[in-house]
Amino acid sequence: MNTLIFRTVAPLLTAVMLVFSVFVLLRGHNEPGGGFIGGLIAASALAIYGMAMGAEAARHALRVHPIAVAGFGLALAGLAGMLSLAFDLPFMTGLWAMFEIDRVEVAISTPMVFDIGVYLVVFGTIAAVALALEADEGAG
Amino acid sequence: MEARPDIAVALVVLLPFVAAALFPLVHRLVGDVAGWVAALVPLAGFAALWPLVGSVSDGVPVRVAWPWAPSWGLELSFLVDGLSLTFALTIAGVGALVLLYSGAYLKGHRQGLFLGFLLAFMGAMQGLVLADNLVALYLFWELTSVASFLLIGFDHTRQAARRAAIQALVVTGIGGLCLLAAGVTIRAVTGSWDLSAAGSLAGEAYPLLVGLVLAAAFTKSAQVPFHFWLPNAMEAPTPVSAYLHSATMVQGGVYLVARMTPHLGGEPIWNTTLMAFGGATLLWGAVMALRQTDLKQMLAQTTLASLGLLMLLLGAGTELAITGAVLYFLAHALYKAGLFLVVGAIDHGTGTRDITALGGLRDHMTVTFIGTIMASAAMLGLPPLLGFFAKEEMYAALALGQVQPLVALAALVLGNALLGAIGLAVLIKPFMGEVLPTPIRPHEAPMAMLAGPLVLGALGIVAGLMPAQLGELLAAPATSAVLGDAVDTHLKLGVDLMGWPFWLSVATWGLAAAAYLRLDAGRALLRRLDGKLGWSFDRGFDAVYFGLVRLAGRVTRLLHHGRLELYLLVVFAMLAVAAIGPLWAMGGLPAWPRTADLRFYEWGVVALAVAGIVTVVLARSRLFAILALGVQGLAVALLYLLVGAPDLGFTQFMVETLSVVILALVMTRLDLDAADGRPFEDWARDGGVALLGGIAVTGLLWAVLDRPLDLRLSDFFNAHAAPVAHGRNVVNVILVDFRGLDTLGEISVVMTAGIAILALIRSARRRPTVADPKPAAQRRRKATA
Amino acid sequence: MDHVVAALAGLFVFAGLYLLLSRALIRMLLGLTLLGNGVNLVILSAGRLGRIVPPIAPGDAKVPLAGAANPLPQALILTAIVIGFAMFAFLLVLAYRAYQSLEADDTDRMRLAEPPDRPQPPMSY
Amino acid sequence: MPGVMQDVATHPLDWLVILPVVLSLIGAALLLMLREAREAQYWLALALVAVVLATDLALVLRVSEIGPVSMTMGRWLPPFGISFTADIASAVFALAAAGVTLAVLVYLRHDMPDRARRDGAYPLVLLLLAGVSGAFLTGDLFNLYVWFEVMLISSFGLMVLGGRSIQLDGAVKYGFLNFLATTIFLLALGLLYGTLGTLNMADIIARAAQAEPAVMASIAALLLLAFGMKAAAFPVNAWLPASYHAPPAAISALMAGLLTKVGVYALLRVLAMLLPASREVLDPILMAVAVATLILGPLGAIAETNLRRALGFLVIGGIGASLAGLAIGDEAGLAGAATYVLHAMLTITALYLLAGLIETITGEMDTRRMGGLYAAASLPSALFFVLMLAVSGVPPFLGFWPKLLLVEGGIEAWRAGAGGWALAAWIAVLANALLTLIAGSRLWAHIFWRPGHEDATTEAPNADLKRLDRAGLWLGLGSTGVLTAAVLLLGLWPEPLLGFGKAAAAALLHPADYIAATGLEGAAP
Repeated sequence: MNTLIFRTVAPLLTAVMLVFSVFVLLRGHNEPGGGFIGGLIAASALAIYGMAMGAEAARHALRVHPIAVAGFGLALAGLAGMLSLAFDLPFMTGLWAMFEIDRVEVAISTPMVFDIGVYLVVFGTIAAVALALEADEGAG
Repeated sequence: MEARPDIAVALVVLLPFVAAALFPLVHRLVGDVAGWVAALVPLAGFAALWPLVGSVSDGVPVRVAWPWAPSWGLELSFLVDGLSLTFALTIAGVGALVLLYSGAYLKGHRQGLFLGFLLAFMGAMQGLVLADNLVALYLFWELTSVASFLLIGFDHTRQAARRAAIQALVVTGIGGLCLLAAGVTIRAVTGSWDLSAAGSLAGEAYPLLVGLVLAAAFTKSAQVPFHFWLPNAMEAPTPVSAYLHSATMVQGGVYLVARMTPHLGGEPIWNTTLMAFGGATLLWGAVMALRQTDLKQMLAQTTLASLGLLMLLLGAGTELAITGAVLYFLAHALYKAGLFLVVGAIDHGTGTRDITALGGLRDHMTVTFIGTIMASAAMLGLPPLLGFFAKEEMYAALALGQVQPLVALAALVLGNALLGAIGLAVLIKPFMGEVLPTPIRPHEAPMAMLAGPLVLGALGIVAGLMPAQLGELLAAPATSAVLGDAVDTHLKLGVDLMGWPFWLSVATWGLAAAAYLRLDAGRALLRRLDGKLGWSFDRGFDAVYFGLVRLAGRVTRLLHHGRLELYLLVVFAMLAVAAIGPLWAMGGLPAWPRTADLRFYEWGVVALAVAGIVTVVLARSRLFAILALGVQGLAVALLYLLVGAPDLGFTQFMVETLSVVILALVMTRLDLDAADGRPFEDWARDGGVALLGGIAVTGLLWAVLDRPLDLRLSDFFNAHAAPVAHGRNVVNVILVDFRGLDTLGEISVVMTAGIAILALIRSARRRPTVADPKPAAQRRRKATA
Repeated sequence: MDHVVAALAGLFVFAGLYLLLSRALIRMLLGLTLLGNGVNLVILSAGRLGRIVPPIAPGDAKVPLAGAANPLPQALILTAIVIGFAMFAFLLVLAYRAYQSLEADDTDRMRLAEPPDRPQPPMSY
Repeated sequence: MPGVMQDVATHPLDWLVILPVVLSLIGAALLLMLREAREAQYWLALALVAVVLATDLALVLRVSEIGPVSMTMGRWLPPFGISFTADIASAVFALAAAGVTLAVLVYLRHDMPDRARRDGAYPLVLLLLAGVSGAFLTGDLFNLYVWFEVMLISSFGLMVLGGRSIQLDGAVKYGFLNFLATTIFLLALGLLYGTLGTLNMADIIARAAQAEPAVMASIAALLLLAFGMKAAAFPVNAWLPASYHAPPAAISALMAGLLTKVGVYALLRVLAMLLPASREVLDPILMAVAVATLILGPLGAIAETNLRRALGFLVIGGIGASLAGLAIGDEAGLAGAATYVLHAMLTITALYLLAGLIETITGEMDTRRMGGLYAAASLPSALFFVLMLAVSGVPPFLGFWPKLLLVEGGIEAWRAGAGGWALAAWIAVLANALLTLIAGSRLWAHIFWRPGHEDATTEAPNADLKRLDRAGLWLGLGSTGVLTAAVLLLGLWPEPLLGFGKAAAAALLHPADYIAATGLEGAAP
């Protein structure tokens, strides 16, 4: 797999896929998509990078261990739900803040943060497993 | 001093447990005098109980209760009446002497433990006889069994001791469970946990109750055919035999029968059963005692006989019989405990307990001899000892009657005579005649060990000299408690030489002397018989016990064979039965659906799915199977799109693709057998069960589809997703908002799966170690490289 | 249409169960996937089927179009698919590791935890 | 917004119902982010479980004060949002689960292979606790499925920690059979939704009564199968003895103490409270299953020579007792089942922990090669003796009271004309007690009393015994001792236990408060 072409294209492909994954994540609330699919795409992106450059390089590019990313995602999702404690509301009550930037209405909400958490968990977990399998392949 | 019954009961029941828990520690502090310290505990109990005698003998029982589990109507209640007081005083009194004795009998570091167990047993026994509450009664009943288990197995390095302990635990355990069932039944019938509130139970469930109570009593008091554990229990150190297995614990069954007599007694079934089992045990024990040469075994068998005798008397159920039983209980506790202690002293002083190896000890062990004289005389029932009055009373009770009492009377006389013969043997054989060589040069036991037999013997004499007082203070109140009816004492010092109970006594003595003279011949005869028989209850227990173990092994092997596919087969069969069984049984099977209004492309997708499934199942090569898996996954994804579930379709597509990729990746690393190697009958069986499962699921689903679905939830989601939750994709809004908690759990699953998979992969990387040889797959790959 | 999908679900279940009984770990995993799909289809058709129209409020509308599919089963199935995938991945790697360690993908030969030659219970006290 | 969202402010104490789950989850996430700092991981995990324990305790107090506590997530009206509803049974079970987890964590400190620690033992323990707490506290049936899966996958992870070959074989059986159980649960859920159109437990109570009985009975049978597998009821319990002895002892202890109990809880909740009509239909089957499980469990324990495998069979016997309570179905029976679950959580966990210590001391897993512990290790002996009696239901230990309730329930049901099945139930409970006592006393005689190996011809003491190190003494024996002390104290002073049993049974039989707390009383017919 480690052909020159693949090694050249892979980072580019990874970048495109990562951007696409974020797009899928963000549009999920209104169109098909969402955190899970987005996370899967992002993880695939990292896996492709790992195939091309080696699992070690991919992990290095991420700086932190992917499973820690998953942990962060879960913590984020959980804390997003906890936010409503401050407002005498039940767990996971959606809190919305609307901003207008450049005449485009932008909404920041806890469900969105939650979905980002989903994205991170899926990304982190699948990436961790994929990289570990790739590393195992290399070692075995 | 004002009598405080609550404090007295707490002291009597609770203090021994506290002392037991602390005793290993106390023992370390006080060392050699531990026995003396331990004896203080029952003495305190005795002193605390004594002030209650007055009130109780006046016919006023004392009830003490503490809240225990109020929400379940449960009180920790105790009742001090004539019966329980008689038992409690005996337990405390004999207990003090046995503890004292044990202090000298058992030296070394395990003494603390031993005395602790004895103390705990004493608390349990006191609780048992004092308890009014049925739950408490059961509790203490079981505790005596537990303590007995620990004490019988005290010499735990010997298999015989372990066997005896387990045997006793199992046999008395069965009885205990019967008692529990009886207690709960009584509560169900009367609505109260308290026995004193029960009244007569001769009504609903009476036969059941009699059966349960007698089963409990007969196992505890070692009645034939549950008797075999008691002789084996002699594996325990001698003080245990003296205390638990003659004077107190085994009397628990007798106590229970006496306690239940007001509630269950009076019916023929009760009386006849008791007299039959009691009589059988009396004769069995008396005869078997003749067979023994080990002094302890002889005494154990006579204990069986005495227990049978007590059951028989309780079965007779008249006032005289019960007074006789009370007196006999007291006399027996005094002389039998004394005899066991004497035997312990002989064992201690000579190193043997074999009656044929002992002789002429009277000069070397004079004090022991005196103790033996007193105990044996009581066993023979010589006047003016307590044993005599007990015997007179029981003969008088059965003298005038019909056939049944006459048979019982004959059994009594014969039994008493044989017991008397043993009494003579224990007295004469070791102490008279030639001095025989023994493993240890005969010497007298220390004072602490002699105090027991002497005091107990003296008490027997004193009690015999004051029968009127004894009758007034204990015997009559106890009899009243058993009869549920006040009675007065009629006991007085004196021998009615003209009364024919006396002449029956004379006959008993004569028979005893005759039996003693023919002892050796009788023993030889019995042994020959036994050799011919080749079977015994004891061996029967082994057969049942190991039969159970063997059965357990066979059943467990059968059910837990370790073959996953058979485990799965059972599950799938259950699945099929569960899905369709109730539906079918209750007549809810669905009608055959009439129309299938599918469009052609929908049919196409269905066909694709079917094709994928069939290929997966039939594929001869794994790779082909995995590709087919992808096909069916794709078909399902398409189906999702067709029914308006794009999110599902996309996700399904992604997941199936990933699955196929990973499967293919793993496949390349393994070389596996391609074909499904099931033989035809397995193939047919598996296929049949799977087919049933599929049909059952479809059938149940069709039945569900026959009725309209309430779409309230989805209507709500559709209506409020965009306006309230600010999302137009209702499915996504459900996932992150309406049912976000599901998703939180779901991502936890994903993350956890990641951790678990990483752990698996890492553990693979750590290999190969010395313990785990290199896997074949890797070896092969290396070879080809 | 519900009934046809229900029958298809039954077929999935049948094939899944059959493969799960095959003793070969890889085949069992295939069976698990099929069974999972079958169960998902059961949920889908139990929630009654719609056609093509997804439960998404179009552009400016407040609610999905009339006749849109039932969204709740979809959400449930999504959760189930993800969970099922996580389980599948774990069991796959487990099977792989088991093959490596035990040199067997046949469950009949994997008898370490319950070895076939288990000792008889001792006949002693 | 009326008709859509709740208008009243949420009481801060209502958060108690969700916090045990959320705290455990977030805690696990934090531990994962701290993955390199293993020492800090341990202490943080310990602190988190302690906090969860405190939360559960507060929840128990709150529930006993005001009745069931409920919170519907996202402020949506029930049954549209997911409700967490805790009645006394949920709250007390959650408390016991946290307590058991804490004890096991303390024990883990001294007895855990280092590589297992590196592989994420602590996050997995927290995730398991989250799953178990979620399963106990949730008021939504699909949500219950999700927590079942959380519990399951974390137990998978724990099961393979360390990765010895025997663990892999055990995990394959455990994994496939348990995942199938949850799949069957999911199947039943789909059908249940298709019939009733709701997933909220309180809502189901009202609607199930009006649904077609035959369909409901079949769905209930599927649920019985799924939960029965989780609970390890005969004949679908093979996974338990196949796997529970494979992982490190502390892990076995945690799983044995928690997992099957969740299955029993689900059975109680679903069959006794949600679908009582279907339970009545299934009663004969339930009773037959209970009797078989009651008898076959201890028989397995008698047959086994692997200590922890034998204990696994004792777990199964206890499950039978709980099922018998459910099958009896009256107040005493259900109270017996509920208290039995509590008893089993404490006693079984302690027994497994002790088994770990015994394995450390003897260096063996096979009872035939143990021996001599009575003379060499007096404290473990005392603990084992107490626990053995407790598990056999001998008073005054904790195990006695559930047995008493079960016998009482059985006898009362029998007197009330429930027929031979009720008779079989209480006789089987007593037979189970006897067989368990035999199994226990055999283990006692072989491990403790017998001086040496099975085949040893001398009575010389076992020379192969090792001494516990300081950590083993303090942490290992300490955690086991605390659990055993609870077993003893709750046995001596049973009022809290029996009070709980009565309240739990009443709540299951009369769910009006539960429905009202969820906020659905208007929806009831």
